[in-house]
Amino acid sequence: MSTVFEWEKPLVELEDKIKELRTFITDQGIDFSQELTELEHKAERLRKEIYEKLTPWQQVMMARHPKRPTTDDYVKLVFDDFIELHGDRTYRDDQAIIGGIGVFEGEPVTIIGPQKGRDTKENIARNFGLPHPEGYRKALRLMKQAERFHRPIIALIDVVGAYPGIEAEQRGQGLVIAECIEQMSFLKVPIICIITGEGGSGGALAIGVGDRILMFEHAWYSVISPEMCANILWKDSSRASEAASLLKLTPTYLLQFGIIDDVITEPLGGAHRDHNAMGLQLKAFLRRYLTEIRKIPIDELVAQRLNRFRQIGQFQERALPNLEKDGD
Amino acid sequence: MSTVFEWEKPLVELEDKIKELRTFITDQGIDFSQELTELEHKAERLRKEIYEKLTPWQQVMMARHPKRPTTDDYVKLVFDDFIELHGDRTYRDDQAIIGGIGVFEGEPVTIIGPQKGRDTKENIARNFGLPHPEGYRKALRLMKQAERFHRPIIALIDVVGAYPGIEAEQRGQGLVIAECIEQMSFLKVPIICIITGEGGSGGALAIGVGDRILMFEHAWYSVISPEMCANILWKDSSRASEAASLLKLTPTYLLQFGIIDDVITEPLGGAHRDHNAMGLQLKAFLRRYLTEIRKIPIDELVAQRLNRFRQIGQFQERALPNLEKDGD
Amino acid sequence: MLRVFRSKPKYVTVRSSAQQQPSKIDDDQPERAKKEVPDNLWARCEKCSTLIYNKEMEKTKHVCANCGYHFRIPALERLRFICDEDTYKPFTPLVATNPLGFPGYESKLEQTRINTRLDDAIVIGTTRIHGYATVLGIIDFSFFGGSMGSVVGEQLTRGFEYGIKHRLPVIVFSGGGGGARMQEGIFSLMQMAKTAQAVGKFKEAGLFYISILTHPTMGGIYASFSSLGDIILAEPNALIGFAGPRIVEETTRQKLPADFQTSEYALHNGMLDRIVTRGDMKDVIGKLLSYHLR
Amino acid sequence: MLRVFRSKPKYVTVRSSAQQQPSKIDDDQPERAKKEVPDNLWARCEKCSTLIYNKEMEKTKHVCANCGYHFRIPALERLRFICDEDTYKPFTPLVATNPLGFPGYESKLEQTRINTRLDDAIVIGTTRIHGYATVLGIIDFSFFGGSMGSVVGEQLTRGFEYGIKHRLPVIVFSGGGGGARMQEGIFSLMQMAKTAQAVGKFKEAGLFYISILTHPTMGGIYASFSSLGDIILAEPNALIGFAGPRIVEETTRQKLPADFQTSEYALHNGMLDRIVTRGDMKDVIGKLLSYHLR
Ligand SMILES: [Zn+2]
Ligand SMILES: [Zn+2]
Repeated sequence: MSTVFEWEKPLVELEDKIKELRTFITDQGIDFSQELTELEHKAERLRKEIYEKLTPWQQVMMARHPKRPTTDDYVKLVFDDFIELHGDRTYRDDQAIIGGIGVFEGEPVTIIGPQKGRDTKENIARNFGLPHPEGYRKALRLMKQAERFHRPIIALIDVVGAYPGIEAEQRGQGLVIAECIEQMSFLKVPIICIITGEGGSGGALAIGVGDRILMFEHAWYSVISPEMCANILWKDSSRASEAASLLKLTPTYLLQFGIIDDVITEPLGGAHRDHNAMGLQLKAFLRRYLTEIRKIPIDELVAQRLNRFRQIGQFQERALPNLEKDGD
Repeated sequence: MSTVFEWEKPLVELEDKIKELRTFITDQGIDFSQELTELEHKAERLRKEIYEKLTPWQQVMMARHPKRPTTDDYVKLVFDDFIELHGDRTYRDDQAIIGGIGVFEGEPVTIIGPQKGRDTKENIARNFGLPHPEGYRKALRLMKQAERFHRPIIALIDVVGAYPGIEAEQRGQGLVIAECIEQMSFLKVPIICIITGEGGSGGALAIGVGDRILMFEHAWYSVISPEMCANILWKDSSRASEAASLLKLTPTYLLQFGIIDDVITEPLGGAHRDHNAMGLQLKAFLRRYLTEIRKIPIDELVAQRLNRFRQIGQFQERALPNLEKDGD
Repeated sequence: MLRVFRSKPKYVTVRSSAQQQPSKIDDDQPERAKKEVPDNLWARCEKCSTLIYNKEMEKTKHVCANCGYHFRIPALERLRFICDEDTYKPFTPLVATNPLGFPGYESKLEQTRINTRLDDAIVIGTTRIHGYATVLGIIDFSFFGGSMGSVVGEQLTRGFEYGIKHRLPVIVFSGGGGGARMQEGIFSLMQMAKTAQAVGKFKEAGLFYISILTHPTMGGIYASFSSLGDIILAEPNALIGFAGPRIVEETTRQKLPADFQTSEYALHNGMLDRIVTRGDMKDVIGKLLSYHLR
Repeated sequence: MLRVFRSKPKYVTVRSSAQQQPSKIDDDQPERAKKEVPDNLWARCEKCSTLIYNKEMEKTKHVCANCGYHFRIPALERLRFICDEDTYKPFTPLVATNPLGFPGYESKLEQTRINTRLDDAIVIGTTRIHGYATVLGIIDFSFFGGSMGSVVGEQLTRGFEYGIKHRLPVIVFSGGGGGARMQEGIFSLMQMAKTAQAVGKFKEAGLFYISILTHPTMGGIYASFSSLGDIILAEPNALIGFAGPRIVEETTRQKLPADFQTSEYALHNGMLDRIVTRGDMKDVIGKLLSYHLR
């Protein structure tokens, strides 16, 4: 996978030109500062043009950028200290989900999140960030531990979906997702869920029930991946781009629908362009929302959490019962 | 394995002779009633002589008698209705432990217990009654279900031990036994544990924490099987008989030690000689103790349960601290 | 008596395949329902290929007398098998909207409502079973593959809430192919949380929930309310799982086990309490209710 | 300062085996302790066979500098590595009786007490670790293989009760070969329940328990208190399991995996939170205490 997307190419070319020009200026000592300023303005305009008008499919691509920070990058960038804890105490330590205790601005929190690899070797160890049931069981175990010790939970979500494998099915992928969703809903600690990249289906929702649900600017969250949606609609995964549009999976829509609470803006051009800046941004949002929900008495917070999901859904009452009307 | 033990042979021969004589009387119409009465008296005396003075090792053999009723026999004999429930909701349905809901004298109860096979085929399916971790997880799941619905729990224990296999170790045999013991201890429902046959080590204790702990007359309960004990002491499993004596694993001793509450007498010659009588006997004991503990408020009952185990142990305070005295 | 009990049974599929496997369900495939052929005189067993006279099927509750294969049946048909006569009262009917503005969804909804004579993929109300009052919900596969959109999520949630309010048990028969109603996008996904939470509150109230999985119970239906029963039963040979078998095969490039994702496989793997035939189902439910409602 | 901190370290085993596996522990084998050779100048690493000068071993906390192999160490030695100086205060010492009248048990106890200068297989008291007050218990393998009889069970129970009373965390280092004290028969078995219940009450009180597994943690020790930590740590390459490897091999007639029942195996199988080297142990404990004691 190339790290430069097709639609970024004009910009990247321009940026390369600017770089060249700078080198030229330094090497030759000739004054091209006016030309440089002009080019830089042009690049600035282009950047806004490109990144502020991404199509839903481009959003999905951005969320999958190979240089995009992964969960453990955010752990390093945002928390002062972190001790990873392993295992579901039942079957396996699933490296596709990491979890542990970190310190956020002086206070311990429990952090969980799917973890993609940065290279092939790590990707194999981490199953490309696709969790098995034991990954969710680990997450649930650590979340219950957090509850026992009154620690807030931060769920960093970046997952295409739960792994669709034979063993995963055998060991109850569906059942464990259901258990995660149910039990997370009632935990008596503040929970912040942040979709940092991909938010795919039940595999994301399994660790996505919280008091505040935030989403990165270039993240997506959907009931089904665009590829699979296209496959079902048109038997053609390559039409994922169209499906992405239909699914309304971008933060703008999801904010509008009331599914998420806020959008965490990224450095222009995406989180991968500046990990540190992204970390600072995430930290600021975490600080704000954690402070906010810590003030709410815990029983009220849980009631609000449940009420939030209770309200989601659009339907109408039908005037006349079909059965009486249509029976033969 | 023969169904007649060595020490029973004189009795069995006598019983055979009586049977023959009866046939002879019926066939020939000759009056041998006096001889018959005499022989029957002799058999009666012999029976008492043999079965009331069993050595600890003979006790172990009785508990392992191939015709001895198994858990599902008792389920049929004692309960009016039973629906078996399966699975640990995590990994497997372990057929070495059965569990479900039964009706005892009109009231629903949860029943769990290891299940031996009656023939080779069934023994293979049931792993000779040696549970894997998932068997204990199933038992725990059903016990927690019982708690949720305020049903008493009846644990029928007949198990040489938890299965010492590679996969069992892999999937946390030790950890799951610990979890069973801990969680069973705090269940807010009345629990009666009955060692019906073998009570081997942690594999038995895992489902052996209750408010009343009863034991069949020819059952054994020990920290280690006599064979393994002999193996450790003398590197010779064939000296199990000696080890059985050392371990004091019979109900008489265990009653004396305060480990069990009562001994359920068996038909003379063992439970296998009369399944129905054994069932009635078990039913009577269950009725008595269930009535007794149902009357105790549940919080008090749990407190008593914990206190019971808290008190077990024999030790002395040492007068002078070693460290100060002996340090160099 | 409600008219539903007099409506003719509709046979779900008539196929000539003799495969030993339950029919493969496409993920999130709502098209399947179209294949129903309501007025055939004969049905062919999907498992053993026996031809069965439709009149006979009514007697056997749509189970092949030869091999025990359980045909998929409409929710309204199942009501007849489960409810005590004249006791079923439906909840206020709800119909779906089109929250994403998904192209063609409204017209397809309209058409499906006409074809199936259902409001959405769930039939739900109160009833009595062997005399025990209960909430009963049944997912119908013929409506968008039995997928859970806002209506199914809301109706189930109302079911559990009704149970809490009136101290009634809840029984739900699941049978949804892909689980999610793709056309409702994120709203569909959120119904998983909503229903799971409804179950959670119901359990907190100390009440009893039986979940019964019928062919097929997949995806978001399996990964929410239907996995959370105090007791989980299944009909024989139902397809039960999270990811669809085709997806698993494509992802792993492995041959699937012969019994992959069947009820029997789920039972073996510890995920089910029992497999219960359609013929025994009402009595088993009655028994379980009797144990839990004293 | 307690004299224990000045006592000479005793090396546990000096062996020439170069096996990659941790040494196999016989089930319920209390004889192993005899093999200790306290006054050797050199120790040979059990894993890589490197010869290590004993003075060097003190600096490395009895870890092979070449391969990281963790030698078994006496409980009193471990106290020095874990406790803040001058902070350890032992509980009232208890000694075993002979409840079964097991032949030879009393004299063997007497002899072991003399040899090990321990009262029983546990060293337990209160201490501070990086300033945090805590209850600390350490099982010592050299006393009847680190097995749990009435004394170990009672002391641990008192430890958790002390923790409840004074709102202190509890830290226990386990290292028992067979787990059970065979000579105390059923009384030994019941200590599993007693200690597990003590942990349960301690957790109900909302307090924090770290269980640390060292070579070997087997049988009834592993199947009770030591599996019930809020956090479970282990030293590298420790033997951890329920049934002894020899028993498993004899029962199954299968070749055991190379890493069978090692810490690394337990971590992979989801049974451990972390493997922590002896060198890092105190700091990791300090960190965990800091997270849980606010
Ligand atoms: Zn058929
Ligand atoms: Zn070495």
